[in-house]
Amino acid sequence: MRNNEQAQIPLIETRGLTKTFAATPALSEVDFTLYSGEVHALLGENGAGKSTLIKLLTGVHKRDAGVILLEGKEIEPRSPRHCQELGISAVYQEINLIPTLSVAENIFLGRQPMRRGLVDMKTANRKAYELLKAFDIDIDVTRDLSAYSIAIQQIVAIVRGVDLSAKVLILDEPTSSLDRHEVETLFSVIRSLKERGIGILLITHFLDQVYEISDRITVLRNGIKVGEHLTSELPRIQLISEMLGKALTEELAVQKSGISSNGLDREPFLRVHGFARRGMMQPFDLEVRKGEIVGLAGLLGSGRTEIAHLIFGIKHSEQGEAYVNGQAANLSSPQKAVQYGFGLCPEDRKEDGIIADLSVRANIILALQAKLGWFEHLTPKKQEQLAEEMISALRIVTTDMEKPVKELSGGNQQKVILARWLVSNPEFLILDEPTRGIDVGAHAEIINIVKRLAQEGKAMLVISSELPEIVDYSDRVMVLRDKQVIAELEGDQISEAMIMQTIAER
Amino acid sequence: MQPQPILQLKEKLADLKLGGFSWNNRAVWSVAALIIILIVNRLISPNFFSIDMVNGRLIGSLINILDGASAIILLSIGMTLVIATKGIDLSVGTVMAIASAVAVMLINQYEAGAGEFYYMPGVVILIAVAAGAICGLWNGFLVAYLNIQPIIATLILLISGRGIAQMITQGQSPTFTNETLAFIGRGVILGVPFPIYLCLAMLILVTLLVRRSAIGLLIESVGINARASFYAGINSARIKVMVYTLSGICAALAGLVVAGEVKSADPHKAGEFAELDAILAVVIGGTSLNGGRFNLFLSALGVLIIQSLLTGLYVSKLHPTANLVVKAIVVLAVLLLQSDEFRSFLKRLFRRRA
Amino acid sequence: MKSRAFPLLMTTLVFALLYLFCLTQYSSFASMRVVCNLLRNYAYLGIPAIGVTFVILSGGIDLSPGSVIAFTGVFCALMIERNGMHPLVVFAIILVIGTLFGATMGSIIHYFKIPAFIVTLAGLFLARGGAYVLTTDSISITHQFYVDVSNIVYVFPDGGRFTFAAGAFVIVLLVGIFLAHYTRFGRNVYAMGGNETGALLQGVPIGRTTITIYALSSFLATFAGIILSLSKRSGDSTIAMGAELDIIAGVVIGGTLLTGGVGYVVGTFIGILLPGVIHTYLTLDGSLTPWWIKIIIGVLLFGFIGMQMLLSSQFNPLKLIRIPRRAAA
Amino acid sequence: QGGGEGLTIGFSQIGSESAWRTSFTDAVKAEAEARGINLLFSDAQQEQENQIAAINAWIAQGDVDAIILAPVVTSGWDVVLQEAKDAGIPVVIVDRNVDADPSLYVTRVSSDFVHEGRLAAAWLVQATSGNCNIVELYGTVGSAAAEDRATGFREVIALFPGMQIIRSETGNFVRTEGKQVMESFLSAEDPANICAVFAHNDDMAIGAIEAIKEAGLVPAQDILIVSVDAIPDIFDSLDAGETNATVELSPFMGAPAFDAVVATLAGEELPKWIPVAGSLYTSRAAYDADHQ
Ligand SMILES: Nc1ncnc2c1ncn2[C@@H]1O[C@H](COP(=O)(O)OP(=O)(O)OP(=O)(O)O)[C@@H](O)[C@H]1O
Ligand SMILES: Nc1ncnc2c1ncn2[C@@H]1O[C@H](COP(=O)(O)OP(=O)(O)OP(=O)(O)O)[C@@H](O)[C@H]1O
Ligand SMILES: [Mg+2]
Ligand SMILES: [Mg+2]
Repeated sequence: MRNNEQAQIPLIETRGLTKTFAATPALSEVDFTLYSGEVHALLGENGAGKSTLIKLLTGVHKRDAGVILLEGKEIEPRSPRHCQELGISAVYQEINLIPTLSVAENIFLGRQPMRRGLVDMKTANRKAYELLKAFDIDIDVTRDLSAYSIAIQQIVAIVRGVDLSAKVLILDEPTSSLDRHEVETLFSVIRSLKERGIGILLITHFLDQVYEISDRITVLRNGIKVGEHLTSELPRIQLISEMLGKALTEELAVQKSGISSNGLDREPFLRVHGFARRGMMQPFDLEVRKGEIVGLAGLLGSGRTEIAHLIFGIKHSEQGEAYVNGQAANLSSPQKAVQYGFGLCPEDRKEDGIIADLSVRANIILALQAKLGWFEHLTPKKQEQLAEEMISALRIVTTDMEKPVKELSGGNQQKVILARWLVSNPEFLILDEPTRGIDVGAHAEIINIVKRLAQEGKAMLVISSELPEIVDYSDRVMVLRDKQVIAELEGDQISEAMIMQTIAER
Repeated sequence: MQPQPILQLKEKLADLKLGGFSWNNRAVWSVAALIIILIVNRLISPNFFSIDMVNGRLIGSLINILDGASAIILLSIGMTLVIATKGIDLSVGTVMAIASAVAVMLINQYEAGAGEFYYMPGVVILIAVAAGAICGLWNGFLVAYLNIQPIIATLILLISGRGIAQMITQGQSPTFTNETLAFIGRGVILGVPFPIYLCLAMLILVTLLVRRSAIGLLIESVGINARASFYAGINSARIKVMVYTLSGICAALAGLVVAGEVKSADPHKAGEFAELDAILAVVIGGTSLNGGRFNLFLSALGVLIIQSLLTGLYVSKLHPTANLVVKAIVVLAVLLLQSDEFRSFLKRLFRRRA
Repeated sequence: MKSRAFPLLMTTLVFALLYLFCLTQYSSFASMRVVCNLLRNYAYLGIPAIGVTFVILSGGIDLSPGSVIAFTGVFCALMIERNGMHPLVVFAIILVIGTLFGATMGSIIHYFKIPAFIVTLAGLFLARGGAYVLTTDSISITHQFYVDVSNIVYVFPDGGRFTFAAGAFVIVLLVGIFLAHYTRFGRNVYAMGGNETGALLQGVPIGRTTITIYALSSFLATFAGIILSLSKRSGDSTIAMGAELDIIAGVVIGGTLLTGGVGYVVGTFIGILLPGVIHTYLTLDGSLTPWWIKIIIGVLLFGFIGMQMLLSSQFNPLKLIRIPRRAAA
Repeated sequence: QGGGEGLTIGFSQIGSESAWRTSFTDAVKAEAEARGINLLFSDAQQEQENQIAAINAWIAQGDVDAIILAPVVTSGWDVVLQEAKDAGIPVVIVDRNVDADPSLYVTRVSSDFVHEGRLAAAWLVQATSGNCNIVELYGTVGSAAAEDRATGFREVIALFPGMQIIRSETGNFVRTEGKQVMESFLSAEDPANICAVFAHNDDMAIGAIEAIKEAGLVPAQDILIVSVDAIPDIFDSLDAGETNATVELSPFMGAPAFDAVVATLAGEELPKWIPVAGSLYTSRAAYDADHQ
């Protein structure tokens, strides 16, 4: 089969692809090939140029140099639309759908089924429902996309991309918000597309998934292609060192350190009793002690994000009470929560996280400044110092701190938001999918930061779809199902198997 | 057009970093546009740049431009901040009318001999400004707490504010003689009209207020992404109320300038369509109507561009029916000049020709 | 029921309540006379408002319709009365000019990335100024074709006059609804307004759609100018002054969000007629001074929007309650 | 006094764009009250469409006896006047002219903007013996008042080769703009070369006076000033010797309009135009003498 592929004309081939943004070289002289019927993983650190490659391929950005060939013929991608017509469809990293259109309309935007010259929404709705059903998603497709969680939105984007793909399907971090079940569904879909001879270009930071599904791997580093391998021939260790340009050192590797059982006897920093909101979350209790990491586990839509929102005051709880350090607390808005020393890294970084046009520096100091108020102004010098510290502490890849944050790669944007809260020196940090879209190196860094923060005595509430991660750092795990807390696991009870079992129990 | 000197100018200006006031690309092209318009004016009217001293007062077209622009510059200060939060304030013109009506009605009581403290000129000015602040507060309340779209929220005051001003003066256009109040619009210090000082003072004051505090950053943040700002713990409602209130205050000052200029309040026409000029200036100054980064001095530059154009029309012998067409063409030309896309389009066009 | 339509429903409900109130005060509100008057008198605002609805749905804005209406009227009057051309020929010419005018504005907005507000403001100046330059005379049109067309009317038994202008309004409204909801163009407009980058990445032809939207808007404004010129048999450079604000207000009152992506063409219909109902009421009352009329229009507008907010989900009473609490703290 | 008691009359006013118009509205209302007429007042806010809508509403409601219309523009009235006529409601035009078929309305009680322009020009010709460089402060472009005053003024000065308009620019009938335009004229032109200002209304003239004073010149002496409207403020300027003449635009059109309504309802035939006297005044005394 492999020889077969080599003999074929590549589906897509690029030669000397180069792109520079202002002064930032994002991609230089990249030669890349994708054959039909293969899954090709494009890997690299945050900011390596993966998304840029895709945007050049699909005509979102104009390339500075290089040629792009589709089935041996040179093409000039003008716009995503043009590429769709050529048979190339892409699911971009940030969910770039239309929040104000219904789910079905998003799936069929630009290619709505027509009946007697009219857009036929009935058929579109039916088809959309069926397509989603294949992913085990049973939702009202006539509702606005924005009504659904980021995970559902991601699946909608994938469904659209898959349904569109004629020759090439490009997936930029499609699984970052998905739980294991959805990922498996996606992979079975990918396999069937593969059989139909479609070429699939996949970007992901989950190496397990790379080895599970891909046939070949191309590695980028700082915009340069550093390797191309058959997946089966590339050991994981070598892959990582190729991506990072150095071996994954001890310090970077996830420490499998035993969790400090120290927190449990302490006074709870936050105690929530009976918070709930109709149609959103059943009543729940929650305690987080200083120095303790509480994990929230559950399937998509089980209500993890809702808990975070209710505690942080984004949605007002209709009942129950909260105590911070034993004192009754009013958590009716983020402003108040911030004053109590709370911080929240939201799951949707584009809509709820970054202030796109502001600089990296401004984004980093924003929460601290909001906390200090209008007139306790951080001087430019102080701002620069704080930003500097964070950029180096979190290894944020940016040319300088005055760059608008929207020009950073996805993973680095995520780090900026984390930095925003770290700078505000919170006592209690809620992290909703903090490692979403973060590369292997940084992934380990962030987990280490989470642990270090706990050791420094901060209370932590972490939401993640990656069970191993939750199991690794949590002192306690609350398991959710259907907007309800169904169990609380402690100590030895915390294991992937136990969590899965709890969720599955009826 | 000679791009060479402009490009050099651009580099020189880029070196200047005046405390948060960075010259971006746009600023350079705005300055270029202003200079071109002034040069054209000079070609039309040979003594355009001449300035004489008459009775201790500087007289000349350049002074006329600054003096004539002052009311709109004041408006543009508040308008810039409002637009930076992704809002818009259509009511500034009527707030001008309300403030001037309030001031003139009160001051005439004083002139008629009323002794209460609230008829004293200084207090009257404060009351008029407070009236503007209340109007702004109302707008801010509708926008921030009732979630009414800014254009509609301020449209309500645009319509009914005119009525309120007319009600205050009972439909008349009262005149006054008090020199203190008149000073705001026509006073002269060291030969220069007082409104010019007022504008400069407000520009500097407000710039200091927003840049030496966190307000400027928070305004931009709310304007760019209100949701993310909310998540970051910013009280966006309070920011919005503040900018609309400030806009009301600026409008009130503009109203006093206009009233002082001719020693009367015109509740019918004072500030009519002024909101359009203010918005136009803010956009020429580079603040996006989608909110975000702003620069008060560039907005003022935008006003000067519009006012120079108007003064150019005044000194030209063109029949007034052509005014609007000229204005449309010049405004478009200025904006095209500022557009990177347009300039690279021109470049491509020339290259193809060559 | 779709939740998206809820605000529209509430708008309709509040409108109906207001109309009912007027009815209890003045009997004629129950007749087709008032209904037909509303339709024919506000057709000149309603027709371009349908076009502006598309513009606003796409996230843009168009300030030029009022001026385009005036220019059209003056152009028709001049060509027909002074140059002796046949009205139909003139209509064809001006519709092409108008559409090109809009397409040009759309192109400038799209290709040179200049904000729509400013481009169309320049359009406003240009069209109005163009009308002045053509002539500042107020010209009556006496061509027989005009007389014939302005006599096209269906008279209801109670005397209500459903004129061709009312008919044109209703037809444009129906076509607008059809375009918005049953064509790819319409759905692309919604998509652009919802998230322009997203729409681009999903393959919506942004450039073509933008240009079409502004061309459509100016086409409808020109069409409204023709309708107005036919129903008054005249052309004057000062008419429809400030109509842009009435139109935008109508669109927004009808529930379309200025940020784009959300709204209904039918909503615009109600939003345009609402001020008409208020004016009719105030005219029949006739006891107010000019300033009270302005104040009351503002108050009613506020009341209407307030009710709309209160009844639909957009309103968050919690925000209000927080004010006193904060003051106490 | 006057008659018309018990009548219901709709009055469609142009708007409330100036103090002069407010006086006009007040005068009509006061007259209606004095006569016991039930006046329905409608403010069109400068829009002809609003006036048409108001007339249609009155026709639809069907209980007005007559309509008084102050038209915002001259053309475009045939259709709605025909409807009023068909409904049997007489219409009296006030203030401005319409070019509709005269059979569609009872009469028009109006001043004549063109005539006002002519009066101003005639005075200026006399005062300067036909030799004068004039700068003109134009009203709002396109408005009937501005266009007609300009026309009338030009008709007269065209007869005198020594008289010419050297500059003309709009001040939109507003004081501040009148001042700004005049400032520009004074700096663009050698002030000694400007012999007179013709302002389309008194407000702009008052603004121009300010500009002239600021430029160190003496208004009404170095530069002659003539304007239109005869608002109270201009008489203060006349008293102070800062302006030369104003043409009256009488706001008292209510009484003749109501008289016309009463007469036509009584079946009388009326002339199609009842002119309202407008004359030129150079002093308050002369004006007072005319308005006893
Ligand atoms: N629009 C832009 N303007 C300026 N610089 C940009 C822009 N888009 C990307 N860059 C820069 O190009 C580089 C590569 O970015 P890219 O988005 O391709 O990274 P990536 O490999 O997709 O990373 P991640 O895994 O974090 O998504 C980064 O340094 C980024 O800052
Ligand atoms: N599998 C599903 N089928 C139908 N609806 C779902 C499903 N998953 C999520 N939803 C919808 O998405 C909404 C938001 O889910 P939300 O993101 O808040 O949950 P979560 O537990 O935080 O999940 P995650 O963080 O993984 O997205 C839910 O209210 C639900 O209506
Ligand atoms: Mg990326
Ligand atoms: Mg979630």
